[in-house]
Amino acid sequence: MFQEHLPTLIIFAPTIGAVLLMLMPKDNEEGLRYTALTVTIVTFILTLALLPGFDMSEAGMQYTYSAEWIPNWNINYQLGIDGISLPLILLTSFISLWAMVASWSITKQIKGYLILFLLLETGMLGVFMATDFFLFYVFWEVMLLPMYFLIGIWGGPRKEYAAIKFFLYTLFGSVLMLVALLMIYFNSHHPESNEHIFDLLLLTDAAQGNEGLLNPVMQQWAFWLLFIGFAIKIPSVPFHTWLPDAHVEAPTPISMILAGVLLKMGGYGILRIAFPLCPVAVFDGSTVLVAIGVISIIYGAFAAMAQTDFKRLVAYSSVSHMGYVVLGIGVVGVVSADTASDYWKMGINGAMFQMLGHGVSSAGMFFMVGVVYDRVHHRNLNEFGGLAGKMPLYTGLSAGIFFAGLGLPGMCGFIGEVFVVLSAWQFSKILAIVAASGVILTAGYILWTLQRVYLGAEYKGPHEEALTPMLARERIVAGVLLVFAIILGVFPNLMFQYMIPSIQKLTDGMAGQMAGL
Amino acid sequence: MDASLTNYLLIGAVMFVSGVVCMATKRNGIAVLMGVELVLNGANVNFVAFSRHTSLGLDGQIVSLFVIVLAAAEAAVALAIALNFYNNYQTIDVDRGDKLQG
Amino acid sequence: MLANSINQLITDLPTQIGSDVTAFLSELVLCGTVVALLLGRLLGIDRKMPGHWIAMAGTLIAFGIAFGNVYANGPDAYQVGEDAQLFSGLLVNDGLTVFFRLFLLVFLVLVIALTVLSGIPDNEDGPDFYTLLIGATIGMMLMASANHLLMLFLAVEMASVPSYVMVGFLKGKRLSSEAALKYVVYGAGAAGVMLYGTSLVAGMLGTGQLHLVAEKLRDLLTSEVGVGTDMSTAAVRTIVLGVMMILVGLAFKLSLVPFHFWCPDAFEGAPAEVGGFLSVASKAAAFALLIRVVHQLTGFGDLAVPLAIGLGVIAVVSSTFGNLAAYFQTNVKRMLAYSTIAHAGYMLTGVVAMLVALEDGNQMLATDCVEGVLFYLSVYLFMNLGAFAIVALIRNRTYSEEIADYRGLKNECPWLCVMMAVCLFSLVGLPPLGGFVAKFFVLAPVWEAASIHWSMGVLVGFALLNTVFSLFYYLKVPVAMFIVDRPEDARPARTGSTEAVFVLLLTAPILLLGMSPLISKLSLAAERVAHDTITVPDGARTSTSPEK
Amino acid sequence: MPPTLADTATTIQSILQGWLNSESLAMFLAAVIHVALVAGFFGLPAGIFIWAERKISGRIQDRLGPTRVGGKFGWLQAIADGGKLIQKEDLVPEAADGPLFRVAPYVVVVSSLAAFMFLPFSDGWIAISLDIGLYLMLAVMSLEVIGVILAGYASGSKWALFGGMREAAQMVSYEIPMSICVVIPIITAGSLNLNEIGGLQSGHLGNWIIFHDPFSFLAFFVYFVCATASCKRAPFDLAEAESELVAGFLTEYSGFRWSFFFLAEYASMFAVCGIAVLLFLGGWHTGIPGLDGILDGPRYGSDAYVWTWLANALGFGVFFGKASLLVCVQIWVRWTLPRLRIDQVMMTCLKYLVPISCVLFLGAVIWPLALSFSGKTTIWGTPTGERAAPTMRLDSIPGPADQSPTASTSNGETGP
Amino acid sequence: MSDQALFWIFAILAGGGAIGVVILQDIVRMAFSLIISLGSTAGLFFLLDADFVAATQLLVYVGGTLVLLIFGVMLTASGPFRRIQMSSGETFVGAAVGLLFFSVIAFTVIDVEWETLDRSHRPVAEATNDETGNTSRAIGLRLVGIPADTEVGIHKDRGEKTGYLLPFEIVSIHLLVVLVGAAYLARAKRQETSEAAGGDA
Repeated sequence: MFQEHLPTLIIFAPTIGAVLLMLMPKDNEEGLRYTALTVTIVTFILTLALLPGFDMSEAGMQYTYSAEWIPNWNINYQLGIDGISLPLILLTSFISLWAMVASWSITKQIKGYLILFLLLETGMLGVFMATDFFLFYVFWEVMLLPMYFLIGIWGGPRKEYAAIKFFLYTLFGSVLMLVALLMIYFNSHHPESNEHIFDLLLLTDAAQGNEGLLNPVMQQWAFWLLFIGFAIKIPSVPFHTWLPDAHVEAPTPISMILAGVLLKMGGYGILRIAFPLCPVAVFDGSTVLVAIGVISIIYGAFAAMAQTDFKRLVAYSSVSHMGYVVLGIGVVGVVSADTASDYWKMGINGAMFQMLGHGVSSAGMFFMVGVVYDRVHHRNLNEFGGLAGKMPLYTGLSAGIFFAGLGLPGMCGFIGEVFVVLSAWQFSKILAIVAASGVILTAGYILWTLQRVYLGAEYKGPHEEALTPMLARERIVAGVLLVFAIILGVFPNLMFQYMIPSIQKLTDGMAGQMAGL
Repeated sequence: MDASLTNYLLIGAVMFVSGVVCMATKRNGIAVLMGVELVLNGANVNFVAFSRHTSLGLDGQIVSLFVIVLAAAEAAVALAIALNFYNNYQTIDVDRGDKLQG
Repeated sequence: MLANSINQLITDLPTQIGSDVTAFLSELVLCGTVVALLLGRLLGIDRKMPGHWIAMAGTLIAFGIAFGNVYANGPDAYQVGEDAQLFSGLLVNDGLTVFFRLFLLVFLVLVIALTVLSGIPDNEDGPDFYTLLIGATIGMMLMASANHLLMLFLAVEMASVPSYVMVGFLKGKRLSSEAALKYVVYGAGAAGVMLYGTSLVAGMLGTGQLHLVAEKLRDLLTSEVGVGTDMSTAAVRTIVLGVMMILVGLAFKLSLVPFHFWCPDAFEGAPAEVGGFLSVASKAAAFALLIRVVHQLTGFGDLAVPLAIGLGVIAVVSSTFGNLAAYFQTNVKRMLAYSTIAHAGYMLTGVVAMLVALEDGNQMLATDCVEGVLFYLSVYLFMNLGAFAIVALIRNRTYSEEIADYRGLKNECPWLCVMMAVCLFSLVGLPPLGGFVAKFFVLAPVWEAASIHWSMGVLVGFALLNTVFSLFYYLKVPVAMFIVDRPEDARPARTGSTEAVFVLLLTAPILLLGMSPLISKLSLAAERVAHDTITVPDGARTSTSPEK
Repeated sequence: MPPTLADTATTIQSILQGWLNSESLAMFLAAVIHVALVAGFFGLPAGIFIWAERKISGRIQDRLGPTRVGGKFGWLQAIADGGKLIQKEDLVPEAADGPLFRVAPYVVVVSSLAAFMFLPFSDGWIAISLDIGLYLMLAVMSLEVIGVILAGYASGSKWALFGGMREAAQMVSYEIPMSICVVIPIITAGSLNLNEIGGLQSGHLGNWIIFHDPFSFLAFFVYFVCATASCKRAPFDLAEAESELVAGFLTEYSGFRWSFFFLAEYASMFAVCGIAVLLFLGGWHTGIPGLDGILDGPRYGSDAYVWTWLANALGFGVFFGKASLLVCVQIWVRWTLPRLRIDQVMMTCLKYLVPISCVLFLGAVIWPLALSFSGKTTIWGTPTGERAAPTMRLDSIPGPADQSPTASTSNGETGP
Repeated sequence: MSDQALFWIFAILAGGGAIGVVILQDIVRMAFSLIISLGSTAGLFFLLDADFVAATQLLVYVGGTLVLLIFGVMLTASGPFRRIQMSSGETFVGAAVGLLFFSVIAFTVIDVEWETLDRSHRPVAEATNDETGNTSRAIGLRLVGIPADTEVGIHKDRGEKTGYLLPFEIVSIHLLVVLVGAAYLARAKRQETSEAAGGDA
């Protein structure tokens, strides 16, 4: 019973918290904060509770739950967790928890903020658990509104512009996804009743069966519509322009969520929907995917290098890092009718791990930027310098997290990048070299940044006097993130053990269709 | 007989078209209402002519009766509104009402 | 001999009329309410018992009867085909009628409640206002049940003429009187054109009854006279002309481009309460009528598809134009007016797809289309009325309906602002709000119809693009409310808790229809209705339970 | 079947046709003769009543009235006045809207004249006997107001404009109670055909509709008030209102156009009184059982025409007498009552006459029901309406074969 | 034949009046032209054996509605707006559009072969066949819900002939509502127009 309803409980625990907050008086700020924090902690604990019951050897969906929602359209409230989604669920509740801790820096209209925050968490968790396409779509959009308001109300000076840009990009992507959704729905058939379905599991089966779900032409359309929708979220060049603005304007905790979780939904969507349903199109388009990935890596890195705004730099680094994800999943290789090539599996594994690693490290990087911004109220790299002298602990933690982002061996960023580049080597050597050079570029701009911000002469910029040591709260957040960045880097199998069977199932299933070409 | 029906329909058409043109070109609110009356009357001519010449039968006459009554009701309200407008603007020129634009 | 048979008829009449009257009881109760309102004033009761109580009581009784009818007799309360005809074929009492009767009565209750809260008709004008309101509603209910070309015109007039007055209800205000004048001028013209079209159709086919129209049309086009479905044939041309004129009248009621001029002006000048009423009720009734009329045109054969494409173009242009124009508005009511134009366009796509599907013989798809439109209207009721209600309530505090004056309201009346955001985002069509599900239900069948005719896919494309675009202007209000700070010199706008509760009541269904199992309840009901509506002409009711 | 005027017309036409060998010409001539007849009936009362008003007003004001111009009691006065007015120059003020100014009197005269087409002067002496005769008559008479309004507007004078507007308001308002009152006898009679309604009221006095029930009794007086008002007669002559508006819509008129208005006024006075007589006062019946028996008596045999003509002539006399009496009452009222203010006029109508007439109407509808409880159909014993119940008429509808659908308004036929 | 002559007289008056409404510039002359047009329409109705409709047309339309309209004209026809000049461009466009529109209707209507369309039905004059044009009784019966104009037995076939009891009754409610509305607008009491009290709502 508990097992069966656990996913539902996880999704709606934050919602319940939000309703609770709604009923609380808005003057009691501390009470509100602690309630919200409790809710995120509970959610995190609930997600951890998934682990004991999770069968690592099982590739398919676990914790499945299905209830009729709109029966005459065959829309179900259908949840499930497999190896691909489980790590991301954990990441979500984890990052949300620490983002909530980081939210102590928010002072304006705290009640609304916390409510929206919790609603956002519901949406994110829902996306990772939904196994009904319609439900997936609904959850996908659910985070849109809270995010919009979180950026729009609590953001920086250009918050309005950034928020609407984020909103429009995402909505545009959603609309494309909706078209694909309709295409898929009207070409689907329930194996027994022959009615149209939204059930992703059945759709996947159909797509990988003999008949295929869509004909190749339709697959091309559906895939690219879906891909654009998801690529906007990832974000891949050329759909990335919303990201720097959104990040720069968003408050620190929201940046953490944005970078740590939201971007991953794009990659997850590709793996969960676009790939299994349109294998033929994936096969045809793999080169383009890889190219997009590589371009994102390089472009993001160069763009990051050119920034003078600290946060913007981190944002572009996200573009660059998420490029590895696209690259990793795009290195399609097929051995035989039911086996995908090892390098493809490795690529996807790498991409998944990159998502996790980046989730932790980028959240940490944004948090670190936030810490200093809270003190000096600017992010101009050219005015920084010499923070190390004033805030040694902060400098240390920052350096650790930035190294994790850089991909230093032994830290989380390394595993994903290496896996992806290695698999890309099998796919195309030139691209692999280019992608690998991205690593160097990354190292370049991150080290340069570290030098500009932390080293050098003592800080003489604005608000010099405000540079107080880190608070305990900040220390905990930074410390925990750093620790996890290291743990992931040292014990990657902690996550791989969950992912590998599911990814194998995914790729092998797709291989069947591709091999027929 | 058919020629005759056509004749009536043509008269109806003349009235209808006159009414439409009147509605479209006149700026005076009441003149526009006159156009409306013409349009309704054109339709009425059609109905009565059809009533005489086709299987529509008496239905046509009854419809035209209702139309006459409804036109009266509509005219009453329209005039009340037009007078109200006049009270507020001291003119009945529809284009003078330019507070609402777009 | 003849006299005897007439006597016979006279004695038969009561029994026959009796059953008709039972089915018509809700409308009659509303008529009685109108009389009661006037008597109340005459006898001076309105001092002790304000008009809105009488109106509310009457509406609730009417709703009780309508609902009880459905509830007591189960889902088969209404009949289908010939049996459903009332008053010797002037009206039909089928599922569509029942649906819209309940729809309009619920809506009327909400509107009356809103007017009580916002106090736009003061006690003195109350009876007048509610008389007009109920009178217009009766007309709209007749529109939904009209089965005769005369009733079509009569119902449209009954719905329109009181609306003209309601738009000009603030008679001392220049804007209001101007709005009323523009509305009446355009409205009367459109009604006239529609009547002329009616006369051509009725005359050509020799009948006024809608189901006979369809029958005779089919006879005519397939008859040995050799009329065919060729536009070169005069008879066909005449009918097409007539049908187009009828559609012009309906398009006017639906404020579709290019017959939309009145809409922004009327809505801006009218009190927000009236705007809310007109934007939902008259649109719903017009859609009911449109579905009926279009449904009769399936005999058109080859002409149906061009007609559908024509309507489709109108739908696209309406939604695009509405959204574009709305962007430039500074007045909330005016913006919402343009938004109603756009939404009419969205819903019209459903009707267009229905026509295409019917022409293809795919009744199941046509059912889905109608279902989508019905569902959309149901959600639209709450989201649009909610938006207008909030505009009205805020106007009562700030005396302004400019978006600029909504700046920073979130601190003053957080509930209203949140609910306004819910309504507006639902209008955009964002999950998990009802607007999304509604849009999905309309657009999904249209998309499926693309396999019949490619143009339907274009319709969906435009609708989706418009959805993205509509975000720009809908967002202006939440942006003003939440993101911008309140100017120093702004009026205080604190609202009471009654208002908040009422607004909550209005917006709760939007949320429920977006994510609760209620969706399935409503969509099943809508599907039933749609199923019966669509399959009627084939005679017998195929099955009592909808199959899918 | 009594020969109607229309029957005669057919005869005239057929006679002419025999002479002329030309259908259209014969028809045209027949129409001319008809018009002449009707115009005669139109002009005659007007002339008489103009003279009568002068005499009566004179007596009321304790003077003699016209005595000098010709004949006994100055009976040539009206003709002399007419001659004078026709000779006068036809003036159109500069500010006036010429064409409308000129056309207005014709509208008034034509509508007033047209009303006489539907008025039966005796059983069957009617130009056009229609099932909707009364309705049409009221319709035609209601057009008179348009002429007045046009005259008021086209004169280009504010007095005239005010007069015209007052007339419009007054006419439109008073039409309502008047129509409702007219409906009451219609309910009793079950017909809109004036000839039929008149014919129903034969027999004793109790058969007159005015005595049919208390509601129709009251309705007569309400009707008469409204009818007086609709003729713009004092005390409702606000459209002219000499003391306030100079002469209202007549201010700018002179000469024969001016006289047209008066001709029309007196003619319509007679017309509305004629309606009153037909609807309430027994039409051409005397109310004396024996005499009415002769009037309605059997008309068969070789000399039926002669008897019919004689009876009709007698009926005509009775009818004319009754109507004249009512006109005299109007004249009497005019010279004894002061003029009302315009707001009083409107209030009288909207606040009193309309509710009263509505109550009367309701009462008249309920009356037969109430009576049926007592087991009777009328209070007087002889049921009114026996002669031509609607069902009987429907019974008399012939089969589809025996009538050709050629009929026109100019020589509309009565029932077969 | 005489019908023909009368027809042409009325037709020319009706059509001419209608065109006059469009062409004339003076609002009162337009009104008069409208009266001529509608009055002649009544004449046409007589020719079409629709006496009752014709009388109603005269009584309600010409005698009531138009008087009301003229009343409105007089109340508002003041000063410079009485005459409404149209620019020649407008006139031209109006005329062109009107002609175009008319020709569309005319060409659709003229070509229709009514006989073939209506093969199974007799014209109403033959069908009713009591006194031609005396349709008031049949109309009356229809209005109380008894379709008795052709033959009474047709009532069994509900679809073919319609009784009009419902609209007859329901239109009374409509008229009542409209009356209330018009009276409300015309009522003397006016709401305060003070900007402070009401804003520009």
